[in-house]
Amino acid sequence: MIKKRLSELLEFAQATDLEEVVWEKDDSSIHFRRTAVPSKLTPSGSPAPPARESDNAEPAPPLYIRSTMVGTFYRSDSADRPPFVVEGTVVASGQPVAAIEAMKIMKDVLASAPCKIMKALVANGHSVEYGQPLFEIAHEPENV
Amino acid sequence: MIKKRLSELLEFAQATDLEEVVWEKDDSSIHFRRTAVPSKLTPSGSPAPPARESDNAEPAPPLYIRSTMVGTFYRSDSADRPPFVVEGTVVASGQPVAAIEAMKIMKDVLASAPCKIMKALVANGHSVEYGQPLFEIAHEPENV
Amino acid sequence: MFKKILIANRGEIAVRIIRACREMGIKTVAVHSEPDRSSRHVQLADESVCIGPGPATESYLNIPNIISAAEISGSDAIHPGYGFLAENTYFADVCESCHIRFIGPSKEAIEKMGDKAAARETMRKAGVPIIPGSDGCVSADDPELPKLAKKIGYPVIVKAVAGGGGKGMRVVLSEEALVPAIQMAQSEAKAAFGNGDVYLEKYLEQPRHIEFQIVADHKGRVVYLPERECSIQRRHQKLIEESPSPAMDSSTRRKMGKAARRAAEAVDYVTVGTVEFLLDRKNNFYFLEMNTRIQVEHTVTEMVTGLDLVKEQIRLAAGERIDYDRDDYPLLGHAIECRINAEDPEHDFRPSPGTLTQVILPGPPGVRVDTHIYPGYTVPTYYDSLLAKLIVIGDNREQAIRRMQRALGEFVIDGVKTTLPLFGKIMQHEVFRKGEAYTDFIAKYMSGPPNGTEK
Amino acid sequence: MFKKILIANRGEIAVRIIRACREMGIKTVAVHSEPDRSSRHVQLADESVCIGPGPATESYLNIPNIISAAEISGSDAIHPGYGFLAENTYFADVCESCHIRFIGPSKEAIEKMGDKAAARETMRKAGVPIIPGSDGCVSADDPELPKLAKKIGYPVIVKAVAGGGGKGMRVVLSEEALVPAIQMAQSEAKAAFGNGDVYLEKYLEQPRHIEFQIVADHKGRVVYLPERECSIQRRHQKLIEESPSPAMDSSTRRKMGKAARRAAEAVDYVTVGTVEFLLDRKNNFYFLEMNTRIQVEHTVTEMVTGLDLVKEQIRLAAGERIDYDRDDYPLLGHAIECRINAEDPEHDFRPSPGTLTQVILPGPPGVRVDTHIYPGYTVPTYYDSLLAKLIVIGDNREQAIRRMQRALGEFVIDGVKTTLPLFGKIMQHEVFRKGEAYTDFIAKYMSGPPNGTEK
Repeated sequence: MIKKRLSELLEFAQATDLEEVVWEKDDSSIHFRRTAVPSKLTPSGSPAPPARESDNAEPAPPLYIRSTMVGTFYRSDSADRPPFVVEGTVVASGQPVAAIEAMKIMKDVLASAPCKIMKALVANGHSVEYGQPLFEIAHEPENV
Repeated sequence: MIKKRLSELLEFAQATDLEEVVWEKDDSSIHFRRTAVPSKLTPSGSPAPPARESDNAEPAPPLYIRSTMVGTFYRSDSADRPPFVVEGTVVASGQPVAAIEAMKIMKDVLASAPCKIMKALVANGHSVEYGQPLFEIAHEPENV
Repeated sequence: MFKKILIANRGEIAVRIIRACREMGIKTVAVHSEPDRSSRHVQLADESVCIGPGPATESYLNIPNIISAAEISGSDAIHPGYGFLAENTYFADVCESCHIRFIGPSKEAIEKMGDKAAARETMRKAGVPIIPGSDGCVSADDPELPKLAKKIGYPVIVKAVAGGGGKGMRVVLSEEALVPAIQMAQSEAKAAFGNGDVYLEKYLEQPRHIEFQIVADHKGRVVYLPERECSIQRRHQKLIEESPSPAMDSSTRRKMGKAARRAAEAVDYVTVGTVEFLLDRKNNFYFLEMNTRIQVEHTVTEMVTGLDLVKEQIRLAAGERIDYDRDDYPLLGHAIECRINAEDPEHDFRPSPGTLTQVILPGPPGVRVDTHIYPGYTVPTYYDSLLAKLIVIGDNREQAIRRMQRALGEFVIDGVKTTLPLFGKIMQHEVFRKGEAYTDFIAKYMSGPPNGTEK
Repeated sequence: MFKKILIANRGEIAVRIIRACREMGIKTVAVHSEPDRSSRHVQLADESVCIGPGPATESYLNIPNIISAAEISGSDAIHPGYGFLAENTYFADVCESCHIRFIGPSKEAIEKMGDKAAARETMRKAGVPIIPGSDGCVSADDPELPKLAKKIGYPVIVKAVAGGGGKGMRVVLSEEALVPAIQMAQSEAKAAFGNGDVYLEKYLEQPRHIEFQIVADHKGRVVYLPERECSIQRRHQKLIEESPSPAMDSSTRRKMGKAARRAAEAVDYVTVGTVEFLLDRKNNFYFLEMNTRIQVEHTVTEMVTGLDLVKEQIRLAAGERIDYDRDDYPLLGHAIECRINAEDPEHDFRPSPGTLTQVILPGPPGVRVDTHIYPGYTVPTYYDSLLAKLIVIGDNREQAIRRMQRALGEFVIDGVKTTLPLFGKIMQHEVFRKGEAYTDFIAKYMSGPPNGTEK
């Protein structure tokens, strides 16, 4: 029961830039904190439906890491550093893949699940909106 | 060729109150005259599609004698006379089935094909519009 | 006042008339052809009567069925709108003999203004300036003809007495072309109108089309309203109308308005009507014709005066009097109208009938759309291609043009080709923006496809 | 003048602002939530930025994403519309610190008018009549309380300092109910606003809600426009607004207009705003609050004055000056607005979201529809239920009511329940037609379902 609640809350928080969530009901409570803004892992299309296993022969829709912010997109955290990821990079859950600057503040974009970067969709320094696909990715189920 | 033209012209004229039609082209001509305004014999629905033989199991749409005029509908040609037709009356092509008064002038409504009157749809003295079904009818193919 | 009015028309003007009636508490009867069964005017009227199949000759011009529809519905008046039977003296006469009020002027007034040569003579007697020309019709073999044409002064134009829409018209630049032009115009007029009579007139180059809305009651009171300019035409069909005219000064306005009033008085005109003039570059103006009906572009005058001309027309036809008292009605701003047609401007304006898959009208402020279309409506093939009149008002002409550009950009009509892109092009044309467009504007500047080489 | 404006809003007001910008030659940036992706304001703007998911707290109230959208789009100003962030001093402050012009008054003016007790004190000093009441907040255990209430005179009303929308309000008819009412209001206010402070005021029976639109420039010039009456409300939500008020005479109008001007001057108000009053049956009026933004019902004032208030607001925010010079703006007619909501009036006005299967707007003359809806549009569940503002103008109130009835009858919105039938019922109600409706009208006369037992 608590686990279900927790994952609900986490899912909600992951869609926002909340860094701390407290939930209280009757005598139970959940409290968690996150260190940076992770991105949602969703198939294409908007509003994003939940990712689903392909249960028939249809090709699975592509998976993306999407922006949860509005701002300027950077592949690395400063001009003289290499990009966080390139095509083919396999990343762990919570690993930074890019950064977005908004109101003079840089925030890392984190992978919300283990995955492989298939394609970068936004060029360095371009602006991005909420929900915009940043990277096309593939699941890395062996690491889940 | 001429027969096709003639039936085209006749069909056109039957949809109007034309009493005389002359058609000339090159060295041929068609000329015909009608004595009164016959009604169109059409299945229900608007605009009226041409009647078609039922070529499968679907029930045929009902057939109607429709008004080609706007005016006041009468079942007989004067108040002290019996109606032209009643349910079950079998009429020949060109036989009057009712009268419509418009601008103080009475015009007979004529059957445009042999048929049997199944049901009168408009009460005596009521007003009718163009295309309004006046009688539901059945084909009388043996007389065609 | 009338209890029930039958509207012998369709499309946007039928809708417009029904709205006026509803606000006046008058019941309405729509008549319609079979393909117009689900038209907006039928939906909005209190009652409706189907009067015939698609072709107008069998429905909207079918006088027996229309009169009979008025009789069975108990209508005490018929509003003819514009086009169809609006200027048909026979129809006005039948209405009268059936004791149904025809909402318009007397049949005598329609008649006098319907015959162009007679109208010209009436105007001459009333002191309304007319274009120099022949007194009555001319024949090609008259030996005095070249002298007459010389006296009028070339270029001259040959026009059909029974004409309209450009048929039976010929411009003649010099004497050697005169006789052939008359002969061609005569045979064209004969074919089009069954009447080959033609007359001669001075041909004005780059004239403006200026018209005055007049309002007249049964007591002989005639008021003129601010002018409309309708110089943007394509083959004598108006495309854009505006009020006031960018070329008008108040002294010319007063002179022309008074001439329009004299024109109306000369035929004992009652209800609303329009006196059309040509205005040359030296502010000379000449009577063109009088339209004895409500016009498509009455909306432009409504926007700048705040009057409701259709209600006025109904009130005056019912015998009420004009209760306001000024000519030179104050202007509330500058209004422009574009007639949006279902036509393909990239293919010589051929009609583009079909079903509208989406319609989103442009919105306020200062925007008015008179239309009968709605999403899902099917534009029939039988009638004129007018889909909507888009009218804007601004504090001045520049603001009105900007607003029109904004509104044109918002207007969504999917499913048929429309003239929307053409108007976008006109609105950004320097000549139009400067107010320097004459009746030759479309032919001169808009002959290419609207989304042609420039981009 | 601004080069590019970001509109931090949605729905009809976002569309309205984009139209004004387009006519002024200013580029526009729409922001939108995910479910609003195919909204009309997104379609009409030059650019758009998605700022978050459906819930307003994560999108239209998401200040970082909105400011960031302004930065990445290079917008030099933000128009907040009404609701959402329009009266949020923190947002106005962030805009300023990011060098983006907030189109509205200074954050100090918003602040002074946002705190009701402080606003009341400011008004008292400025000589604007205020409702007799406590100076500042009261507590239930103050021994002076009964004396104060007696001095004010029963009935009195307890109101929350931070309140709005009827929460934390209690009417008290006599002394014995006073203390419990204050305690209940305090706990309600605490729960709703996080601030339990309440104050006392004289309760007016059958007051009219009268408000004055004011327009003010940076040079301290303040103009008031003709009043609007907004007495037809349901649970403090306005349903119908009109201008002029049927109860107004020119001397009261001048007195109230001048008081409104003093109110604006007292907080150095700039751009457009509205001073709300209650007017009792003896023509006494009392300051209610000042709305420091463009209002839903600005349209009614636009209709009767011919002004474009959104353009004025933008011009004034850009530092331009008022270039017209009269108060007592001449009235072009009588205007009435109905707010058409996606609500089911037969089931206690519960929201009725869904997809619109057909939309046909009512048409001219004298009809204006401000809306963002179109056929196929889906009304989302996240936001307020306003579908369209239907505004009419007539020569007088009676004509305006008839026109509204005509327009309501034409308006087609299929797919959701709307409040259209309710307005039809109000328009034919004798009390409304006589201009005798007070703020209790809906509760008193429209409590049953609109198509209820009568019929």
